[in-house]
Amino acid sequence: MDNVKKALAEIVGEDHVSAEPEELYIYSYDLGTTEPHRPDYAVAPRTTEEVQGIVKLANKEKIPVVPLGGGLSLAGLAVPLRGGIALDLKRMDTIIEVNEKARYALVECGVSQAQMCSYLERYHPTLTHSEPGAPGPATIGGNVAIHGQGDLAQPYGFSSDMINGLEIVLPTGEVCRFGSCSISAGWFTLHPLPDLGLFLGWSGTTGIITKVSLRLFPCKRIRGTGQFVVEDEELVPEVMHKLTHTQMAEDIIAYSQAIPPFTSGLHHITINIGGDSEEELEFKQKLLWDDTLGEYIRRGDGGFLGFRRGLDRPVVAKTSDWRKGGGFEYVGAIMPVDTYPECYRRGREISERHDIPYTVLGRCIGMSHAMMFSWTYAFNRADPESIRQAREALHESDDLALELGGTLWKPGLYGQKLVMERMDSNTLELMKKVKQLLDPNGIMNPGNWEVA
Amino acid sequence: MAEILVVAEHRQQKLADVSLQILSKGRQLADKAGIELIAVVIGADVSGYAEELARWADKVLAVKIDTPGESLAEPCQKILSSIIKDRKPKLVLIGHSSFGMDLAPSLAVELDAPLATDCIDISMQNDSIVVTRSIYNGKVNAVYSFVPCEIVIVTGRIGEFASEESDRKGEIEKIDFRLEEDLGYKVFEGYIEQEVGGVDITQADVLVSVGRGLKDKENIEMAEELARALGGIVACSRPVVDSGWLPAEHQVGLSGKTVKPKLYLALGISGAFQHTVGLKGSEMIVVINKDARAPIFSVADYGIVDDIFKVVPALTQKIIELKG
Amino acid sequence: MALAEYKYKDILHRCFRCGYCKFPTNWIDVNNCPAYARFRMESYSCGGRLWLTRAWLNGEIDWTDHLAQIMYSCTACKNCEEKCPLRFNVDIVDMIRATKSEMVERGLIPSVVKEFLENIQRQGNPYGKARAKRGEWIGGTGIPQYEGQEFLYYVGCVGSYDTRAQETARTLGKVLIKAGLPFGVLGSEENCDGNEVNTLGEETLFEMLAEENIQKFRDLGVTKIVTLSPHSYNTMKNDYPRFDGSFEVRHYTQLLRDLITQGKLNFSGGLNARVTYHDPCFLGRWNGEYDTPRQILNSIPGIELIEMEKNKTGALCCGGGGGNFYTDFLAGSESSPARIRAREAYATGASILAVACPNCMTMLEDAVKAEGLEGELAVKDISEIVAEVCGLA
Amino acid sequence: MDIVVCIKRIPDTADVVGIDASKKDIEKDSLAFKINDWDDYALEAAVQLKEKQGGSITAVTVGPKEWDDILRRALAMGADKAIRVDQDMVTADCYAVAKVLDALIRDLSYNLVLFGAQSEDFGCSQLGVMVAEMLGIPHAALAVSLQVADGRIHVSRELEAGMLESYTIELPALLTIQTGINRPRYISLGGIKRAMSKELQVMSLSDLGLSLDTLAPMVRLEKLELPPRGKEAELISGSPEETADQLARILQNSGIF
Repeated sequence: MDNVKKALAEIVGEDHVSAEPEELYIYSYDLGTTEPHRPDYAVAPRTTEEVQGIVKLANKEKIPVVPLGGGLSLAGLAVPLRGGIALDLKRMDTIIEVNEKARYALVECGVSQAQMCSYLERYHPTLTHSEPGAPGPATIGGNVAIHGQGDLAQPYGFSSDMINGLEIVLPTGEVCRFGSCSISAGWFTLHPLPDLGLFLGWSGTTGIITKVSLRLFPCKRIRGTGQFVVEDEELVPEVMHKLTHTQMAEDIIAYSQAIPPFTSGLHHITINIGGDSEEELEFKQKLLWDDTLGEYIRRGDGGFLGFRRGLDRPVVAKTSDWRKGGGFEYVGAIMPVDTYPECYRRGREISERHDIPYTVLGRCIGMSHAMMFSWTYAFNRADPESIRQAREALHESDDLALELGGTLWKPGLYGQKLVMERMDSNTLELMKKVKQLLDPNGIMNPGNWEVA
Repeated sequence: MAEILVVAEHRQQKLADVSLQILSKGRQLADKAGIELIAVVIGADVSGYAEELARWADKVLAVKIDTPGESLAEPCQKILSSIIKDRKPKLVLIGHSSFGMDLAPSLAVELDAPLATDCIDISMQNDSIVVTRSIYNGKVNAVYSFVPCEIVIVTGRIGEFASEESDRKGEIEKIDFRLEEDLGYKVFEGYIEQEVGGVDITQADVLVSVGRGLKDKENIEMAEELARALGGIVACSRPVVDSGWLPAEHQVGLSGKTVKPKLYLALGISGAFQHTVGLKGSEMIVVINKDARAPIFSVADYGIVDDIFKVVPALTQKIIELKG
Repeated sequence: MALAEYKYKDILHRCFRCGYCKFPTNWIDVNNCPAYARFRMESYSCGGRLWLTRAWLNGEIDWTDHLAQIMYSCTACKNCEEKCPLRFNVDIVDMIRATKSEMVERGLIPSVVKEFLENIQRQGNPYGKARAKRGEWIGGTGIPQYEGQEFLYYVGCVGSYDTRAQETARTLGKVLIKAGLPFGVLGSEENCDGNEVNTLGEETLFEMLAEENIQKFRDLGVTKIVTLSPHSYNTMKNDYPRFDGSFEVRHYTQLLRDLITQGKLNFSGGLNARVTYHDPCFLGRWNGEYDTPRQILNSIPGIELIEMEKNKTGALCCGGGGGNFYTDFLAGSESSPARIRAREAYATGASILAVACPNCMTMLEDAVKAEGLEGELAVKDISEIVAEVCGLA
Repeated sequence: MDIVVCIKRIPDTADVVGIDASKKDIEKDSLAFKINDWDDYALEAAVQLKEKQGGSITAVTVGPKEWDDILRRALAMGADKAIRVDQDMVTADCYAVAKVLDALIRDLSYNLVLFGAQSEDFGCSQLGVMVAEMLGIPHAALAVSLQVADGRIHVSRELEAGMLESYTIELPALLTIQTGINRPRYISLGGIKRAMSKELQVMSLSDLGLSLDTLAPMVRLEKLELPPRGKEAELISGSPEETADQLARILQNSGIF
């Protein structure tokens, strides 16, 4: 057994480190279309101290470290581009504390979204967190690391806007804490100490998130989803603008997809609302449906498809099975809301060009401050041509998002290059300095955000 | 002619232990029957061995041949068959070693003589020979006799006969033997020492030894934990090496190492003779095996008849507690 | 390699490896795939096994001992089929069984699995113990041999040979005698039912075992079978009909429930205890039988039945299925599934962990000892609890 | 590369309990039978050679009808043909069996003959080398590794104390195979069924020009007896915890830790 593997085994125990072809094969892929790259080791630490040990060893041996939670970013961010250590953080899955009064949850990075939902429903029914709708195994740490958004994005913004505190292992192995937790025991606020927000959106290239204090929000007794549909995509921005004006809704999403065929070309707007009483629910529905959407319904420009109680967290993994292909990947971009029509039209063209049934979705972030627009492309894992088509469509979508004045969310290598080409040189230069400062040996997820 | 002939074997400048063991047995039989004991040793330079053998044998035939590889079975068979045909000894004794296995059967065919191998006892009542063998993996002993014949060949089990001291001054006869036959069809290419990793089980005071009962490579960790608690190292029996769970340097027994630790703790080992012969010298032998009839219990000081997967974790725990 | 001949070659690629299969139905942790819970490496999750099967069969990776061990660490507990959101979920466990039979037909299986199968080929039980000893568990209990009685009481290999499970087999026999049930056992004539052999992928050996058992049952005039183990119950109920061996098969809890409701088995006393029940996979997820064992426990005066957080469709397997009670691929750590389950049972505050399967019995009893809970949590088979309250224990 | 592999059927020694009334045999009623472990390794070595170099494998044995099962197993493992000499010679000595095998193999075409180094029941380790002498071909006993190259075979042979010695031998040659040389594959029942179509030839002694009276054993079995009880091990009894506790104290008291 080579000495690096022996050293890793001493840190995490023999059961949790492997250099066997089977583990290296699995950790060389993510679920999307990214070409696989074999790591040299797969390691599953249990504690922050073990992560530190691993990172220090990696520095000594100059081996890359690629942290991953669920590994579900679909953009290849968890693929070890330069080999090294695939650092699977899912064993760090303890929910350390839920503070009812200050409404926050202190969790280890590897806590999964599903575990968080289930735990809150069971022990803290009046609290909820912004659940991203990704498959259950996606982790809290991973979601905030990529500036993810969840079903409370409309009222409260990005998941990364909901952070009260972070514990980070630096690329050189030290542990840092950011927020009130760095000076007191409480993890109740990230601000106002000097801001060192250097670890989100970097795809793990500046450090490893080991603990997150996540803001929680009131969870009304009754929660449900209303469906509104319009034919004309031009109407979507103004509908969203009016809905957000009411400040009565939670998640607002507009989506359109080719399957099932009868929905093709239509734009479904789902509006989540919640109320502790029937009166509160009715009051909100009146504001939303009658006062705001009534005019569209009366003009016949849109239809109300009913209101369903209970938040059926979307089982998005189903999309992977549309073409019986076992796979899909999407480009997510943060766009101005009024680009929705263009994003939809140009998105359909890309899909049709690559013979992939189109699927687009715009999730409102803030009060129509922005939206996360995603172009999704399913592919057949057993058919290399369909993977190639999907990959091309994804790249064209990256180009489109930037062409329409948006910015890319959790971009893969292709998207990162496009972003860096357009970024102003001083900011780019600062990024380079920050990276060199934090990661002198360049071991953290190399290949990503590499400023030339 | 009424005599007993012992074939001695040697390797890397040393007479094999088994040769001295069967020589002592041969001396005993010869004295009881009042006949002579002859020893034969074959090799490139055998004078040193001949002196040593002469302390037991009435006569030593020191046969010098110039082929590479001292114990090549083919030339030895040719030489021995001609000597035996000439002398017609009552009993030919060879060690049941790797050399013996390679040589004795082909000698028996050449001489059309009966052969009994791996015997654990040999006796002669007036000139009929009776041997005892251990069969069915040590569970049953079998006693054999031979049809009336001039020559009987017997190989003796290693470690079964005690080698007693003797300081007789036997006569040494040097024989030069030129092999006409070209041995090109079988070329000796030298010895290979098992590559020794970092572990030398012969030096350890405590050996935690595992056998087939361990069932899988994953479970070696359990034995290592116990070994660490006792400050010892892990050893094993042959099936563990055959299954690739541990390298050969950990193997105790005939084809592995002979050990003399303070404590030999055998886990899930049935105790074939090839294994027990390598551990008999241990000061204390403890056996844990769920088969009460496992032969290894017959060499143990302490025994627990139970499942190693239940006892060992508890034992490790207890030792750590007692060490405090 | 032979992806072309693999039974599920055209759906194998559809696994998205999203990871739902690791969760219990109530999502509270990520520990419900026993092999993943033990090793917490992606390769050991159900999705990992499907991806590795595809990689092996299309030549991207070679067969190794480690690959075989990953496949054989699947305990066929069907948690993945319960949780996978995709339409092929009903086939997942069989997809992994098909991978194992690809390995079996090539002779490339872990040595301990080879031992397991060869022992069954030779002695009709995985332990390799003599066939003649299969009836020794009966001892002096007076449990009758089968000579045409209404019920055949089929015990199975674990119940026949494992010392702890033999006690359960005896206790159930006594309860059936007390209830006046006309039944008999095959003793040393009984042979392996084949359920594990099937999940281990040795299809032809399974067929032979099934056909021989069916022929033997027919010759003896057997119509009704009551099994000690859910494993036997599963294969006789679901697979034997494929070899036209249709019998009325019941797991013993189903029979005891009827005997109790028909008043043929009344309790001489109660049992004041907090009890939690562990659903065996081959009774629960495989055959949807969750309620009967609970009805029995609830019918016993004094018992307070407390559910573990993960129960019924979301129960955590004890890790003994798929031959693992013998191969022990998941043993040797505090994150062995049996030890996780023992801790979960203890956390309910119950003093008795009720089981309904000899495999669960041996796995969970060892786990309770390993967790040092021996004095505080007793593992008891439901037949043993019933025997106690019938004054038989 | 044509290979002949000689195999034997033996009772599973784990079940052997006692000696029967005749004192000349063990109790046979509840025994299960299997292929001799060493022969399984010899077969695997032959199949691996065939997989590398091509050629044919013939599995042979001398025994009654029930011995067909180990030949079927050999055919399933990869042998192309099997031959059984229909004669029960379990009580005969190795010399007699060697004569039968010599007569049988002499007429076959072979480059290599493989035997197991010994058998689990009697453990004589004589047969292979005897047959080599009778066939007049070179041999090496206890082979632990072999490579074949241009008409020769490189063999390393196991000696005592972890030593090996290596030879290059001209073919045709005979090797007896030691365990550990490879890892025999599992033979599925399906494989055995699929191999039913392969040829299993049965011959008699007379087909080989032999008769029982010329094969009288020169080594005669007088009796079987149970081995004398060895050192009486002090058995520690109780539950796993209790025995572990007592043993730990014994070890501590004797200064092991």
